[in-house]
Amino acid sequence: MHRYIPHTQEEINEMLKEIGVNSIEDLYVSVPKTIEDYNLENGKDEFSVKKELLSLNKKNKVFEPENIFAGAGIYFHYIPSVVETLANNQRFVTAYTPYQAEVSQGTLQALFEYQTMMCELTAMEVANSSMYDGATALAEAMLMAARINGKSKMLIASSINPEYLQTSKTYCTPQNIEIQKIKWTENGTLDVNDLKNKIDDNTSAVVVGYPNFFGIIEDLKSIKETLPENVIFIVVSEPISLSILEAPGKLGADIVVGEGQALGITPNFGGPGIGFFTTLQKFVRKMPGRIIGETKDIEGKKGYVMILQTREQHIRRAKATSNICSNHALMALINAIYMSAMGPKGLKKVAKMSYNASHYLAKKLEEKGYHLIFNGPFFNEFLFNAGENYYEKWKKMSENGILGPLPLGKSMPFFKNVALACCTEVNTKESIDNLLKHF
Amino acid sequence: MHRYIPHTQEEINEMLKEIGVNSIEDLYVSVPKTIEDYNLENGKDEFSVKKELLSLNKKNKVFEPENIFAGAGIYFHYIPSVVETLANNQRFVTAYTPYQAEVSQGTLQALFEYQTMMCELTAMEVANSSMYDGATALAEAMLMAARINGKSKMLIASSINPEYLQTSKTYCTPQNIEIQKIKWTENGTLDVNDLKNKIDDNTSAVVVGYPNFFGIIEDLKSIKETLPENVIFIVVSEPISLSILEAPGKLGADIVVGEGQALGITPNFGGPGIGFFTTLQKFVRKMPGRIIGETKDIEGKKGYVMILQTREQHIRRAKATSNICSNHALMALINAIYMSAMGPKGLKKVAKMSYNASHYLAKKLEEKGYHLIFNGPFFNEFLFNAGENYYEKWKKMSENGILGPLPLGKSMPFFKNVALACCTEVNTKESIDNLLKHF
Amino acid sequence: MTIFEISKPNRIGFELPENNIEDFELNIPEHLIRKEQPNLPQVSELDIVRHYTNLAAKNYAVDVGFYPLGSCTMKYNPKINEKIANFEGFSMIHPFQPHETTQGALKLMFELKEMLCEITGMEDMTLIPSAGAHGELTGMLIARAYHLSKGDTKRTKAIVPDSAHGTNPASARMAGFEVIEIKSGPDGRVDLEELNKALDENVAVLMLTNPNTLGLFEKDILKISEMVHEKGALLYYDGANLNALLGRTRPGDMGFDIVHLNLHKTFSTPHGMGGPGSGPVGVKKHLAKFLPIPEVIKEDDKYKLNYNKPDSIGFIRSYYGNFSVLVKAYAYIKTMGNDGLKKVGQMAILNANYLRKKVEKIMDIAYPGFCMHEFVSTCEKFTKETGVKALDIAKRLLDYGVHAPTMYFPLIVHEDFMIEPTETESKDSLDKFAEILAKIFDEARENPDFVKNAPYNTPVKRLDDVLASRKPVFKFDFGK
Amino acid sequence: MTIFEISKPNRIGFELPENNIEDFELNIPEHLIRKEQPNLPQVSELDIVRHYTNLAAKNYAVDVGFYPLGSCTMKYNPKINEKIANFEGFSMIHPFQPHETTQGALKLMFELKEMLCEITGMEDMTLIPSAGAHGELTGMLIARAYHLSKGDTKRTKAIVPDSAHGTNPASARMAGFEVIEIKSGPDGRVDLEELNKALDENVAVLMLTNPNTLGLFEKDILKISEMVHEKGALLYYDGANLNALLGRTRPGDMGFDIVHLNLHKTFSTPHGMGGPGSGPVGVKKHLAKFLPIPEVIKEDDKYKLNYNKPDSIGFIRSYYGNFSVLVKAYAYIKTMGNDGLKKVGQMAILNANYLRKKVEKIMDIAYPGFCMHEFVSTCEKFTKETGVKALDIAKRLLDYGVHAPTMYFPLIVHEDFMIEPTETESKDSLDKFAEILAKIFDEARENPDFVKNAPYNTPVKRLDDVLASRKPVFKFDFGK
Ligand SMILES: Cc1ncc(COP(=O)(O)O)c(C=O)c1O
Ligand SMILES: Cc1ncc(COP(=O)(O)O)c(C=O)c1O
Repeated sequence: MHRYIPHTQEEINEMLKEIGVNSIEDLYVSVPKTIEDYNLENGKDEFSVKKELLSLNKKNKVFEPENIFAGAGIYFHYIPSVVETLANNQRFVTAYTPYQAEVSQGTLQALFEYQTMMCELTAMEVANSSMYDGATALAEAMLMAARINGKSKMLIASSINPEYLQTSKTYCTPQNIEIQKIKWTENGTLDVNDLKNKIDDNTSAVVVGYPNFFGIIEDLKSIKETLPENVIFIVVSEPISLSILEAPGKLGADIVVGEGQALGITPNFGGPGIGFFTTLQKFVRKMPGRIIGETKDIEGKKGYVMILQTREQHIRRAKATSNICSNHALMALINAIYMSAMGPKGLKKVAKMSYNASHYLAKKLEEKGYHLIFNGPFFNEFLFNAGENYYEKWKKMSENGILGPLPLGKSMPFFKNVALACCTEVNTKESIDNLLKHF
Repeated sequence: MHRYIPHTQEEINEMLKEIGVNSIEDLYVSVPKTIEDYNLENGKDEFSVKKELLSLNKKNKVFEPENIFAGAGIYFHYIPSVVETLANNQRFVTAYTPYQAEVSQGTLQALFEYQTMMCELTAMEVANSSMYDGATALAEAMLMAARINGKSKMLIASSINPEYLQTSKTYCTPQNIEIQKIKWTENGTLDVNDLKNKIDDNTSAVVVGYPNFFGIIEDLKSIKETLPENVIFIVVSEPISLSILEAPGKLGADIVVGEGQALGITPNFGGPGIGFFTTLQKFVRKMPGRIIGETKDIEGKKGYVMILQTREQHIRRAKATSNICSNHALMALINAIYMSAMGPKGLKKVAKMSYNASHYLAKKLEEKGYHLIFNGPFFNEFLFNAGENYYEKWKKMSENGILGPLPLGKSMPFFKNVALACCTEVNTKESIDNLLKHF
Repeated sequence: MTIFEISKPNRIGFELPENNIEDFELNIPEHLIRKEQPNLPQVSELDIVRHYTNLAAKNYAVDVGFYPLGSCTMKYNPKINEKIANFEGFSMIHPFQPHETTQGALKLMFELKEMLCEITGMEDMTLIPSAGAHGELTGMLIARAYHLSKGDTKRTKAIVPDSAHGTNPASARMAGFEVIEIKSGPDGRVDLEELNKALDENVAVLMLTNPNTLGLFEKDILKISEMVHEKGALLYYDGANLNALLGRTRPGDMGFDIVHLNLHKTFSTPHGMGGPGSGPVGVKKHLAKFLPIPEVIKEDDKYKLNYNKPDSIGFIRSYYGNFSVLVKAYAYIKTMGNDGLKKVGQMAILNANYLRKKVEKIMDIAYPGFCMHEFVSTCEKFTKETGVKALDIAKRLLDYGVHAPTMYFPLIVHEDFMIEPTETESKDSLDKFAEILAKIFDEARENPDFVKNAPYNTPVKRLDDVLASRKPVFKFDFGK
Repeated sequence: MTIFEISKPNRIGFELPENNIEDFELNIPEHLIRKEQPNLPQVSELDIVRHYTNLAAKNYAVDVGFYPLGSCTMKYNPKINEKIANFEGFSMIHPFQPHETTQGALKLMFELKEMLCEITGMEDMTLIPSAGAHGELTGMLIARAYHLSKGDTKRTKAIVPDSAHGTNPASARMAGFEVIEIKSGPDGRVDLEELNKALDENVAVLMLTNPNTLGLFEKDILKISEMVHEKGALLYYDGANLNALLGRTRPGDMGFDIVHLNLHKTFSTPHGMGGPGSGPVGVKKHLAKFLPIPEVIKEDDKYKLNYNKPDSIGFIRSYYGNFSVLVKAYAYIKTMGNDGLKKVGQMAILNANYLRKKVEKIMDIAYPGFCMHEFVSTCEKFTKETGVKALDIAKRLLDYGVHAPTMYFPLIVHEDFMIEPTETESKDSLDKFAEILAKIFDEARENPDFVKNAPYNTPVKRLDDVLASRKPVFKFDFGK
């Protein structure tokens, strides 16, 4: 029949006989036949398919990581080879959601450990076992805030990743939740005065990036100080930066979300990455997503299961905290393996090398007369004025094997000729010096 | 310390304390210190090592398989992707020899099944679980023949793979076993008259290739008919061909050996491949190599163990049937997975497509006025007169992305300007037509 | 043992190349500099390898055995597709590279969109949603946008049958609708009268899956479509059960306006312990302008992303979706092709009906008649007699090396198993399952307590779910 | 279940692209055409995937846990090296491609040869042998050729200590030598008097490993070397135990003339259930011309293969050795480097001595004093008292998820365990092993029969080796 379909003609005959019909056609009771054939080619052997996809693959340009200076939410980092080897284990990849906990302890323990690591990184009390990405994690965080305090106004830093902002709008609008943007200062940080002006009784949550989309490190402490008691403080963070930056949990965050791609996941043209989602224990029943907890078996042995499922759609249906069902569990595993490999020291080294590289680039650009847009402290990304026709220049660079700092003008017209530069530990001094030749 | 060496300084201290010494130096009792440092670079991170090896890797030219017309014992075939995925399982790759059978049933069953498949393919009664390669398998087969009948003259077809012949000489000489070559006829088959002339009372075995090194299919039946009762008939075979050719076991072979690389193993610049080794049950105690057998556990459940170990070096020491210890078990697994995927039909199709492709090439070459050296029946390789300066032409072709038929003149001066052409199912009509443009 | 217990201070599992760049002092306000390092594992590479290899060994998976999970379509996940998705030209590209450098990726998405339109009978498609539920939300937001675009603000309700998957009502609500649940008829299908009662001019959309979660084909689908459209509402198709329709009919042909697919079901991408999946949404032409941003377009043989869609529901996540998953689905469709997909549908239905026939001898089948890709059986009577619940039977199945079917869903059947064999299981596999199931019922009859305490041969014995949620432990306790 | 029992006629697991070539009728004598197809499996791709995935699950492996296998150096096999060996430029090249197209591969071999010379203190090296035993044969053939080249035909004997690995005498004999076994001294080392007695002008070579298989350093090695060379014989080094010497001393410095290495031990290439390995052979200058054919050479920055070696022992196999294994070893040496290799030696010895100290509390240590990379312990007394043998203890270890040590080897100790922890095991891993071992001895004291029937938690219970060899079943019986 087919290598993916085991039936032999004899078996088909036996099965039909057992069912008591003459043909498969007989089983399609009242299912109209509306097609004879799809307008598709017939199937192919795997070698031909592989060849076809290899040729598509070759139509994409793979830059040497050291020559990549693009970030904006997706980062190139060194990924230890054990990550791929271990996460590719068929018993992880082809396993289903751990509904049968007794035969899913691998999944469950790995996710429990992932949750622990995310709590450690953010200094929060609870993490779920994944969301789709950073943007939906933020959107769901806002919905959660509204559930917690019943208010419907979200104040969000304009310096947040624009796709996150847009996604949040999409999610909030049908719930009649209003989103107001807060300005940035010339430092690139949140304008606390603007925030103060806009906070009112109906304010549910305040959202800032840490670092924000411009790479600037927001002063969470002073923002927190301006917030009334029951306003939820949502921080969108970048996990690598958190081994250098004080943990949001220590600075008053109520919910910390973000994109976890940087933790060992290949860029994948933007997906799948993973949304991480952490909060405080007191809010856990309002939290979206799957949570793994520790328990015991009937002999007292430690084990892991999905917990607090009454929040979820398969039990609570329309009243669930979210509709999320399939999540990004495999990516959570990758995150966990990556963090296990790097440990606190490795992660800190990655962060510090990224910091150094981006500051080196910034310094050199300034020496060449380019101006940084903001003078606030930044982690590994920064905005600078890249000069006339930067977009064309950027495309030229790409022909020379460099994925240069991203031009923002196309999507953010007020940032015409402004570029968002990013460095990580994969960029070398040579590669940066080489980039600088194009400026 | 190092990512491959887990010790922390604290642990080292505790361990030294437990041992009761002050330093590691103290443990080197009377081991002279003859080096301070190796004249080697210091160690490197994995990304740098990978980069270095990627660049070495790039210095090797990978031809498109369809443009490869070289065989001579190593063949390019389609390898289903499941082969790589499954054989790369860490529980196969990093397992040791199955000395502890109870925790090695995966290995043992897979090898038992491999043995079964090799017996099926050759129509022999026993297979061992692997030798290093085809050449050593043949050499050991000769030693085995001598053990069986106590005679010391081997008659070997001159048309055998020359490296196999040379290896056999290396193995036989110290045992005072003499090797005499038998001529080929103008068909490229064994000269049975020459054989008859050379057979004498001291003849231990007769060795022929099936197909032989020139791709010619020897008539095993008529050779067998000329052999006195107790002369061992050793056949060196190519496993893919055996789904078209009558099994040597049905034509009187006593020992069938060969190279199993064609069964799903990548060419690997010649190694590792695998030597397969099959014989008749009556000879099994003279056989070299590890054999897996079926047995039962104490509850009567079926299981597998290494059997007849008293033949082997770890028990029999100087009197063992061979010195082989580590073998090519992982390659046997790959063979087994490949044969499972292809099945009898797939294997036959591979063989037939190879047959067709090589006969198409031969036909076209003849149409162009090139002469085949032999007119005997061939499987998927043949010799032809490739014309003046073929060696230079061959190198030119390689610059054009074609690995053309192998020029034999360099290693076999009497075959000046003769080339050994090979086709398999990976060669397409287009690629053959394209090759022909160079002739 | 957790990885945290294996950890030893100063043990390392990483290394990084030096980049020769000078060390910059942190130019960050002191209070924003991290003081205490996170308690992440400090382990050697071998520690990591063993930890995760041993964890994997505790997992059941498609590559290990049969997963008769109804509504989940746990078919074989081809290995070649995994390899292809890992090609560097797919995995190592940045979403914001110049389009000129990602033509292969964009082409793949464009063609996948077209192929999925062909298979569903829809006219446009977005590949962005990350999972089925995300697709549902997207689809329902499109429904919302559609009515609002016509100035129709009173359509606040979404109708969902009581047999629907939990994500349906949850997604409808997230899209801002009030959810109206309608009872299924005695034949397990939509009760037209109930539907008629619920359908008014405040209804925006009816969400259905067809075949429904009971594995039954809604044979009145054309009538339903008519009723829904007559009232100005839209018809939404939950594509989780598309496998059954392959090669026979298409949601678009049945009158559906919006369809979401689960590439991680019908199109064989692996589940990865729960994700990532992908939930493309297809629509009929009149809804195309509402599809989310960005859209992959083709202009003069060049592929581009269009962000300029003024009527769109907007962004529903970052970037373009779960691209690696799309690659696998694309490879799958190319592999199966027209002829292969037809076989898939047929064999899926054959398998389900055959297994149904076998299970019928052991359990009650919830609804009569041939099923499509799955069926629901119940042991409600047996439970009453013996005290042995579907859950117990399920746990005992684990002992025999089979995964348990979906249980206690759909909610309208009790003590039930929802069983979907998929086309990739062999007759032997189904026979073995039926044999084991019969054996367990025998065991349960003879010794109910034995089955109630199952499983026995699993890495842990039966786990205490109640304790786990009553005194939740969310993370490893480093205090220990 | 075997794959043959899963098989169904006409089920398929393969597919091949068509090559558009006309079909040629078989132009082969009828009696040479196969009539009956071999009974190979006929299975679907999923059948194959499950079969081999489930088989793998029944295996212990380095990636699963500790392998205290003396004489085997079961260290961590780095994952990166596997990936590197699979680069197409290494795996998809034909041995007979023009040299111009394989400069990377040849360079790698040339450099590996040089690095291994540096590490062993030898002056030339061949990478061709496929395993340790193959290297031994090669080395012994070189010894043979050396003496014959001097016209010395009477050197027909090879001396091997009774503690030697079985391959040593077997290889010596395959190289045509008569094997003279000499008894070890009471301290487990070569007895100089015994050696002296055996050493005459008919001796071609003395085979040693140092440290020897008891983990003891032959402290008189310089003296031994002198004695051997004085008699005109050669000194052969079995490199299986090189791990202990790394960073400290080199066989070449100790007077050895010929050395074989096991890349699958010291240099971390995986064992693959028993192979493939690689057994390079290094020699001092005066023996270089005897090395096997071909040899990798460098001429004006080009790498070539030299087949023109008139004094060579000849070919010992086809092509150039197990190239993929060489790639892994090369990557390993690059990774560890000078500093890393030094640590390897030190930590290997530290681990062995630490574990020795721990085991000492449970079993008798066969020989006093510090050990090198391994040590031998024995429970001979305990066996006499309780009837519980080393084998039983070993089987019980399996129940606790640890592999058993090497047993009943070397032959001069009885009821023994030869334990080699390697440098990649952590202190925790060793502590845990000692703890389990102690526990098993307690169990054995309390309930000898319990331990004698171990294992209990393994995929099968204790297997009947005797039956297996008495009534051997060599292959699956299709008659069933
Ligand atoms: C009928 C049905 N609808 C929707 C979903 C939700 O899909 P996902 O888990 O991808 O969000 C599922 C998956 O379980 C399903 O079975
Ligand atoms: C001391 C010693 N010598 C030689 C060998 C033989 O090596 P191989 O198995 O690679 O042939 C071994 C391997 O077990 C060994 O331990």
